[in-house]
Amino acid sequence: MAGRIVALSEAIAAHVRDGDSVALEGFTHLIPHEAGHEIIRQGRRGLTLIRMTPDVIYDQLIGMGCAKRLVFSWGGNPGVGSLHRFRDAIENGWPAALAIEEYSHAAMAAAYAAGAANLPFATLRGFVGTDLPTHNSNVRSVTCPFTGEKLAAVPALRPDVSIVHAQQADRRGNVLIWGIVGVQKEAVLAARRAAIVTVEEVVDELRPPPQAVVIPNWVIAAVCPAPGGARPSYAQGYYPRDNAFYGTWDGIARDRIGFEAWMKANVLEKASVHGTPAKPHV
Amino acid sequence: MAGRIVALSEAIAAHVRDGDSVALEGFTHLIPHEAGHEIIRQGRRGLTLIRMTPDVIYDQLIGMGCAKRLVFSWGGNPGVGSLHRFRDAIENGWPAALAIEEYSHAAMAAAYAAGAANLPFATLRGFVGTDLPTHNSNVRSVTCPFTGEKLAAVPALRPDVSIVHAQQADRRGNVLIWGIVGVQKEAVLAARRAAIVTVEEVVDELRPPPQAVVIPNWVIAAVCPAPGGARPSYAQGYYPRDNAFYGTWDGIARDRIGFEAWMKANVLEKASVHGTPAKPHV
Amino acid sequence: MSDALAFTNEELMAVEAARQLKGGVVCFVGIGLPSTAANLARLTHAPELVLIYESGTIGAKPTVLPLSIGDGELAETADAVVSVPEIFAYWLQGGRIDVGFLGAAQIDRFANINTTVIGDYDKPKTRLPGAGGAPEIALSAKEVFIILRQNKRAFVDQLDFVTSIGHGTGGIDRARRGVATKGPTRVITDLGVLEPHPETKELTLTQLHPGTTVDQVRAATGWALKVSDSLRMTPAPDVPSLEALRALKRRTAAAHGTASTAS
Amino acid sequence: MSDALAFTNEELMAVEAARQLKGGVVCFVGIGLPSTAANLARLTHAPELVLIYESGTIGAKPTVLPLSIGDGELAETADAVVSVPEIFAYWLQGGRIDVGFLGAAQIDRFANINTTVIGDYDKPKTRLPGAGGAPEIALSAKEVFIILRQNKRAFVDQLDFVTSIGHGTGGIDRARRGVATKGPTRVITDLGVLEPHPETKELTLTQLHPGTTVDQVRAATGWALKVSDSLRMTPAPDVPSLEALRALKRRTAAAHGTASTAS
Repeated sequence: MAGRIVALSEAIAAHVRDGDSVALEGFTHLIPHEAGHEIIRQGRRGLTLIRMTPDVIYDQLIGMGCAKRLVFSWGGNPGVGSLHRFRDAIENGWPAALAIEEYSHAAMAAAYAAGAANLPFATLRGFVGTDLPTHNSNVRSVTCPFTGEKLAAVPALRPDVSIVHAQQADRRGNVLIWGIVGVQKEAVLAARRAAIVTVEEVVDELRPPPQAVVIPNWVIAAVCPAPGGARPSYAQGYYPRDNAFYGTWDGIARDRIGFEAWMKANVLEKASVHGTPAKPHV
Repeated sequence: MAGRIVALSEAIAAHVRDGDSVALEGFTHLIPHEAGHEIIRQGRRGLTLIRMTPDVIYDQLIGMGCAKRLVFSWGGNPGVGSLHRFRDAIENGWPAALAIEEYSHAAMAAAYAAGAANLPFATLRGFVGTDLPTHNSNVRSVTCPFTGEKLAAVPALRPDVSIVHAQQADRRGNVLIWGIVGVQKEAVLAARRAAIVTVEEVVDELRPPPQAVVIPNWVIAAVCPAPGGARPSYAQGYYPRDNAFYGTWDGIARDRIGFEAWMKANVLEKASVHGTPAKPHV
Repeated sequence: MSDALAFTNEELMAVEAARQLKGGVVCFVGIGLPSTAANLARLTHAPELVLIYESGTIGAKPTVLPLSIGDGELAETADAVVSVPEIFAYWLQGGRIDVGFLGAAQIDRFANINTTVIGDYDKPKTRLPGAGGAPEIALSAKEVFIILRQNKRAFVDQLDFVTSIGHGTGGIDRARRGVATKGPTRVITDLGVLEPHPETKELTLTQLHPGTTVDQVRAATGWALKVSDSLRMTPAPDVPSLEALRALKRRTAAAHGTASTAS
Repeated sequence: MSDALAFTNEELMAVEAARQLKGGVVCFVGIGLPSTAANLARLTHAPELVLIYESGTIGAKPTVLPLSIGDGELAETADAVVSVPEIFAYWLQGGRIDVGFLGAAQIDRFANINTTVIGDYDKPKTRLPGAGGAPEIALSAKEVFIILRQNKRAFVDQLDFVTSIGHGTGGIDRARRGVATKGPTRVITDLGVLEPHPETKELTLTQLHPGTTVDQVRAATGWALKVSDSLRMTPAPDVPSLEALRALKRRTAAAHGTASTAS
């Protein structure tokens, strides 16, 4: 079963359940948009969404009512400004109240690494003088048993399901990521129940370029072909970031009715097809 | 100064002082033998030697009286058996008493990573049921502030000087390692005062092969050309492991007089020359 | 103001910020104004400047300004690309960053920063993006430069939320909390430059941009701004820097198919 | 013993150990006897076996036996190569190892292991190499196989030093210490196979190699060895396995220019 190549719709149906904690990772690069759209299409509810940098795809998931909780460290439309659906949920509870659990990047990155390493917590020099711990009881401290120094501690991140996008898989489901590799390997390894990887293409043989990450098939529950599956984010070696769309999104998301119409036309009414997934924007 | 390309003899003279803690790392692959020989030739004394897998080069350093303390997790002649000079020092105090501070691989690897990350300690699930903590007061515990679980803690490794061998540097002193990368990056970054890297060759441009490690010049104090500098260990892409020598070493090191004669002929009386270092064995 | 090459205060801010980054310095760069200034420095007087972005790119040398912290060109031009956990653990927390270069939504007189929320945290007036890398950049970089436009909404008497510590409550507060790094040493704005007083750590106007008055700066500050006895005038941008900045912005706009929003 | 293809007990030990490794299992492999058995399994009935060496090679597929834990061929044939800190943190401690395969210098009736010292720690009679990866393999692998030659110097009533825990003091001791994994489930020797009793966890002879008697095994054990009521006879090695083992050893000797000391 490990690393099995299946349709994205099947993988989401099999692994993502209402009420799950789900991490979709990808640091600007390789953001798994198509997987997020499939979660929306399948109508998941009550998710705890985890992501260092919730941006457009999380704005869409939140605006479509999939989430009850967001765990994050920076939420915005990079290079543009606010996420209007995220703000509407936090500021006005629309379409549903959204609880937040807020960290810094350093803490979330360390928490994913701790999750991958099966440790219950991560230690960092962090959070000194900030108000974050006042609003997040999961920012605690630990004392060094050698120096007596007090350091910050956060719980390990262990999402029920982690989803990332990669450039390639081979036919056995081994996965290859290159360019900015972000926190994807850690997210995959931190998954408690299943890791799903969407890929630009399935190839006969992986030929890792410099500084690439290879993830063996046996830690992956499902590999799903999804060419273009990171758009409007980018896939190094495949297509560039659609910068214009991030600006356009600002206008679409500003208004609840316009947002819903766009989602209906561009996500809900496009079925994901194995191998030829819908492109939600052009 | 960072990443400056200098002769190995200069680098050792400038950075390694009597009484220092020094880590020579390289996990079977890329063991910095030539740098160890230069430390022997320069007659350093009272060193705390740190290394996960002390093998032939540490047998030589210990047998020549450079060390007063050894921090390690596995000491042997891989595929052959015991290190006779190491055992003679521990069992008989020859040529000098050798204190030992003993860990497991998992603990030392985590301790290097903690050192690289400027944390005072590393946390791991380790040491349950072993007698190691009885003999090493630096194996302690830390309690998870979320789950209450007790985990093992060890102090971060912060050698005064770390020395590794790599395949290549570019003319600016950026370093490239490929094949088994071991704990070298962590050792370099954990160094408190200086990192020294010996290299097979200096090239115009680094072209990292898959899964290589690149270390930028500005975290390295000195880069020293030392072709063949890992022998009898190997350098992937340059030369294979001299397996026969490891067997031969067993005979050489078994006897104090034979050992001293070999070291005199093959190390002490060969000067390291910038660019054309002595080959201690053929 | 010289008419040889007219410039805006926005441009002056970028050039002045770039000027403070010397060759060989290792700079952890935030997106937006910090990235503009850092790349300008690299493209002019400081080619050896090492730029690190939190996306894991070490020694990035982009020819156009990145729109996001993880643009492809950062990886393509970097000396090394590492994971996000590694960049924060080994490189930032590891103590390898000379200058952390931050932007801010709000700043107070002790250079503490808010990028989290305007109004109440649980019932926000405006929800901002949040912390990102800033809280630990503020702690682990050897010193911190801050760049932001100066006005009363940004320069406030009281932060709604402290996202990243500057000098805390001033004086030795930072050290008292066990933080060994210097913290903010310089705040560069479109009106001038503020530096912490050596003892009180209160931000003091030490440099005024040409064409700006002290009263203008005071009017753009939400507290009773102290002004240095030895107030300097910011030199006008040199022509090569100004030309390099404009060329960089032109290249950026052309590459991204949009007016750069990242500056 | 069949004369069709004569074999040594040493060979039988390797074949029997290999037999226990099923296809698709993820095995963290120690050098020496474990590596021989694991590679034999991979080259015969279990091509999907995933071999992980502590040097950071994941999915290594060597054609000859490595002499060291970090031979170049391990990296060249691996699906992925990672750092040593990563292999221990993300892969072993991360709980991804099905079988940890260990050797030992001394073992006791509860399958605790000594690879550190014979005699007193501070005044050793014989100093052994030490822990290496074993203490945490013993904790984090889902189960542990141990392979070693059986004699009274190795199978002792009382270990001089516990390097890696097996079943501790027996019974539920392992669980009582907060360890959730199974621990040693099988000890394969040149005389037979021992398995922990389901309740007491004391090692019990459950399988006897052909040509060996229970008395011989008892004489090679430093405690009063319990023998299973349903003692089985180890099947003779099948011809393909034996031929594969001999070919592997021939290739290894030829490649390393020396008789393999790694088995």
